[in-house]
Amino acid sequence: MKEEAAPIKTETFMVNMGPQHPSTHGVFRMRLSLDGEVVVDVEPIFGYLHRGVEKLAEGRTWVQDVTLTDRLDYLASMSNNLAYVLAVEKLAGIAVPERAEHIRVIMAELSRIASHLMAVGSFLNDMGAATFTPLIYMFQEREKILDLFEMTCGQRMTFNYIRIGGVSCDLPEGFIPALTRFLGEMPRFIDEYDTYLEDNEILLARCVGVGVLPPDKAINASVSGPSLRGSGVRWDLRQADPYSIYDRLKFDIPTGKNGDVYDRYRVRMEEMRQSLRILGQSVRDLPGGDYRTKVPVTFRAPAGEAYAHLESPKGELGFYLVSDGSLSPYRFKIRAPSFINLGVLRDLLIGCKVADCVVTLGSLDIIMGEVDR
Amino acid sequence: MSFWDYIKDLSNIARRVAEWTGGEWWVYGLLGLLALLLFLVPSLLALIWIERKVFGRLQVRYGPNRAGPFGLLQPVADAIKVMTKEDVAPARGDRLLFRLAPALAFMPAMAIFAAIPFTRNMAVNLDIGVLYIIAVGSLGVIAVFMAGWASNNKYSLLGAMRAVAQTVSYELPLVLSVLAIVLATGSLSLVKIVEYQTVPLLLLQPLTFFIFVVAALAELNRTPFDIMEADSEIVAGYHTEYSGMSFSLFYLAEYTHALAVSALIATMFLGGWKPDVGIPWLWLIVKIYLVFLVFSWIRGTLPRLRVDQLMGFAWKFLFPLALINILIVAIEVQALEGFPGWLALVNIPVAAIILIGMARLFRFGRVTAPARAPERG
Amino acid sequence: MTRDISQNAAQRIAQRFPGLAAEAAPAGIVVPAESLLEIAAFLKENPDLALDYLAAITAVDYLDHFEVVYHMTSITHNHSLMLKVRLPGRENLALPSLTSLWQGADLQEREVYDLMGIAFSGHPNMKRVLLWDGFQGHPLRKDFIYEPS
Amino acid sequence: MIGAGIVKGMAVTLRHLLRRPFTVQYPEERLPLPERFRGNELIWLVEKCTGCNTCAKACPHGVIQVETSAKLDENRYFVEKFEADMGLCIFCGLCVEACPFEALYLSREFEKATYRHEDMFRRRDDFINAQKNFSGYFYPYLDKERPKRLEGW
Repeated sequence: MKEEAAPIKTETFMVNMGPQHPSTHGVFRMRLSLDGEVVVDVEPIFGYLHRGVEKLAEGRTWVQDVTLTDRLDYLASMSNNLAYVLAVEKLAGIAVPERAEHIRVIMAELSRIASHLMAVGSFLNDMGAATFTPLIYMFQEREKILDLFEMTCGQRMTFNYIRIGGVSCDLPEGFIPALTRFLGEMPRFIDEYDTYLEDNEILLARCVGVGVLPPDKAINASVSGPSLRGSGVRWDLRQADPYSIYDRLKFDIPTGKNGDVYDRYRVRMEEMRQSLRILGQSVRDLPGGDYRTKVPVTFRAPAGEAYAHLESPKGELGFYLVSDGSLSPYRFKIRAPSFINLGVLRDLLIGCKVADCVVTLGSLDIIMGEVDR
Repeated sequence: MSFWDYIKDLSNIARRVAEWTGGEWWVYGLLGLLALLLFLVPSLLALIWIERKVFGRLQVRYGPNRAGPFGLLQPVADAIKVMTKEDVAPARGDRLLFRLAPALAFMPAMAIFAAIPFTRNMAVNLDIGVLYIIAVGSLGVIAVFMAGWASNNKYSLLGAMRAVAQTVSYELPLVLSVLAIVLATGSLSLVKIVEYQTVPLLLLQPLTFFIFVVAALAELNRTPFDIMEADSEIVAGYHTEYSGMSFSLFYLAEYTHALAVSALIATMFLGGWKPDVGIPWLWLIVKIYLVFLVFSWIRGTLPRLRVDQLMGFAWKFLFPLALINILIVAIEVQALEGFPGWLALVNIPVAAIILIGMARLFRFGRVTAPARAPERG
Repeated sequence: MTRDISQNAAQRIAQRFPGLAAEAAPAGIVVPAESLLEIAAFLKENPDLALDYLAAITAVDYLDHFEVVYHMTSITHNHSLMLKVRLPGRENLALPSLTSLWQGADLQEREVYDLMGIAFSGHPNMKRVLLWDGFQGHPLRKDFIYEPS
Repeated sequence: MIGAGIVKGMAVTLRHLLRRPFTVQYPEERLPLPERFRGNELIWLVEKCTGCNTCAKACPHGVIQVETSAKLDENRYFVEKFEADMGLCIFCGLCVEACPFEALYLSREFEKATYRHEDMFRRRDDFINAQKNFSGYFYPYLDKERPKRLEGW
C-alpha cells in the first residue's frame, strides 16, 4: 500500500501591524503579508491622525497658524514653528533682528537633540531593549532640554514660541548658564550611551545590513534628513540652503556608508554632537538687542507665494504658502518629511523578518502628527 | 533536639509531625507541598518586586515605592488588580485549550522545585533528579504553544511558533551542559551534585556554566532571547489575548520558571546549601536571589536578537561549544580519575580561550539583500 | 545657497521643446499638462539641470483652475526649480504621474489626489492616503463643505 | 568579538544602578515651576479690560467670548460678559500678547483637572474671584516686580 502524499501547501498570511501596536510610533498601520517570519509584501496605511491641518490653517490668521505647526512634529515643535515663520517672512519680506536669529537657532538645535534622543531611544526600544532602559536614559536628557524650553516660553511640547518677525519673548535670565551647563555635560552622556550600545553585538547583528537604502534610491524617493544622510548623501539644508544664521556656523554633516539601519542610528547620534557644537557657537555669538520685529495681530501677508524649507530633525520640512493678501493663508502646504520618508518603507521591508520591520520603521523616525497632519 | 536544629533543618519538623501522625507517606507529601508554597509564593512576590526595583534603579528612577514600605506590597496590589479584571477569551478561539494553557504553564515550573534540594535532608533525594528537571522543565513549551494556538490570533501563533523553535534549539546545549556536570560528579542526583562541590562547579567548569546560563536564559525567554513574547514586534506573543487572572498565571509561571532556573544554577554551580554553616537553606535562597538579580540586570540592559540569529546562535555557537565542553570534561575525568579542585585554575583560562576563540569565529547571521518589491496587484 | 533656476530652465525647455510654451511665472515656470512627463524627464536627466530630487508636490485651488506645483531640487548642483501645471475646470482633473521618474512622487501624488481630487494617470496605486476610502469629496478644495453622514 | 560590547553595555547600566534616581516623586516633591510657566488658567483683570475684544480675535480656537455695553456716563465700555472655555484652550498665549491693556495673563496653576468639561468653563465672576497666580509669560518684568505690582490688584 503506497499512498502518494499530497505536497504540503503553504500560504502567506496577513498581519495588521497597527494602528494599535507597541512600536508603530502612534497610529500607524502596516499590512504585512507574511510567509512564516518573512515579509512578502507590506502596505503602509495611515491617516488615523489626520486633522486637516492644511485646511484648518486656511481658516486661521497668519499669526494663529504658528500654533498649528506646533502640533505637526510634536517632538520638535520649534523646528516646525521656525519653518512656517521662515516661509511667512520670505513671503512678506520681514527682517528679523540678529538676536532673534540666534535664539531661533538655539531653539531649533535644542529641539533637534531632543527629537533625536527620542528617535534613538524609541528605536532601541523597538529593537527589544524591552524594559525601556535606553529609552529612559534618553528621556532623562531630553527632560533637561524640555526644562530649558519651559524656562524660555513656559511650555514643554507645544511651544508657540517663534513668531513672525522674531520670537515671542526674550531668553530668561538663567537661561544661558543653564544652557552652558547642559552643553558641558551632554557630550559625556552621549559618549556614555555610545558605550552602552554602539558596539553591542546584538545591536550590530540586528542593525547592520538591515533595511539598506542605497543613495540613488534615497534621492529618487525624496527621502530627507538623517535617513538620507545615513545613505551617504551629504545633503543638509543647513549647509546646502542655509537659512537663519547657519551660514556663519561651523559644523560637520555626518553621513553613513551603507545606508542601513545602523548608519541611520549613528548619523543621529553624531548629529547630536554637531548640534552641541552649533549651540556652543550660537551662544558664544549671541548678540544683545531686540528679539522681535513687531508684527500686528492683524498681520496680512502680501499676495504671492513662497516656499521655505529647513532641516528639521526628521528631514526637509517645507512650507509652501500662497497668500491672497488677506488675514489668513490661501494655501498652506506642509512638506512633511516623515510622510515622504515613508514612501521607501515598502522597499526596505520586503524580504525582511517581522522583527526587522519595527527596527527599520524605528530607524526612519516617523512621527504620526506629521505624517497624517 | 534543640530549636536550632529544627531551624537548621526544617525536615526535622516534618519528621516530627510525621511521627506524630503515624508516618504516613501522604503526610510527608502534604508537608512538602506546604513548605514549597511557603517558599514559592513569597519568593514570587519578592522576585517581581526585585525585578521591577532593579529595572527602576538601572533606569535612574525609583521603581515601585508607593504600595507599602519600599513598594514591597506592589506585587500584592498588582495581584488584586489582576484578579478583579475581566478575563476575556477570544470568541473564535479554542475555549478549552485557552483556559487550560495557563494552568499547564504554571505546573511544570512549580514541579521543578520538587527535586531541588534545600539541604541534605530537605529534599526528595531523587536519583534521577537532573533528568526529572530537564524533562519537566521543557513541558512548559507545550502550554505556550497551546496558548498561541488557542488564541486564534496571528501574533500569538507567531509567538508560539517562535517559542517552539527556540525551546527545541536551546534544549540541546542545555542538556549537553548538564551532561558535563553529570560526567564530573558521576551522579544524576542533585543532592550528590551539591555534595560533590567542595569547590563550586562554577569555578571547576566555567564553560559549562556559561552554556547553561545562556541556554537557560533562552528557555526562560528573557532578553536577549525573549522573541516569543517580543512586545515590540508581536505585541506579547503567545499571551497577547490573555487578560486578568489567566494572564497573571502566565506571568507567574514565567517568574516561577525563573526562580526554578535560578535555584538550579545555585544548586548545580554555586554549591547549593554550602557552605554548610548557619542555616544552610538560607544560603541557597540567598544564592537563588543573587542569580536572579543578575538575570534582571541582563534583562534590563540588552536588546533582543532576531529569530534567525537566535537559532543560529544556538546551533552554530552554543551547540558546538557544548560538544567541546563535554570532550574536555570527559578527557579530564578520564585522565585525572576524579575532578580535583585545582583543576579550576586550568579550566578558567581554558574556558576563556575557547570562548574568545569561538566568539571570534562566530558571526550572527545577516539578512540577505531584500527581495525586490512585487508589483502591486 | 540653493539657486533658483527658473529662467535658465525656461530657456532650456524652450530650446529642447520648440513650440512649447513654458512661461515663467512670478515664481517658477508653468508648463502645459500634456507634456509634463517629457519635460520632467528632461529636467531630471539633463546633466546641467539634473533635478534629481523631487522635494514636494502640491496643488492649489484657484477656483477657476488648479495649479499643481512641483518643487524640484538638484542635489548634484544645489539648485531648485518650481514647476507648475495649470489645470482648468473642476471635474475629472488628470495629470500624468511622475512615479516612473521619481519614486518620491508616489505618496505625494496620492495625497494630492486625496485632498484635491486631481487624479494622476499611470500611478500604480491611486488610492486615498490620509482619508478613508469611502470619503466623499476632496477637503482641500475651496468649495468643500463637510457634511457628516 | 562577540561579547565585548555586551559587557561594556552591562557596565554602563551597572553604573546607572548606583546613581541617584532622576525622577521626582510628584505629589510630595515638586519641580520648581519656571516663572514663565504657562499653566492652564487665564487671569483676567476686570479693572484693566476695556472690552476691546482683541483677545477673542487673537485666539486660534475661539475660546474667549466678550460682550460689552456702553457706559456713557464714564465714557467707556462695561464688560458684561467675559467667558472662556478653558477646555478648548491650548495655552498658546496669543491672547495675552494681543491684549493692548495688559488685562490678560496666563497663570501658573496646573493642577486643574476636572471630571466634566463644563467645569472648565470660566465666567466673568469666576475670573474676578479666581486666585491669581501670575505667569511671567510675555511679561518678564513680572518676575522681578511681582509683589510690588500685583498685590494691590
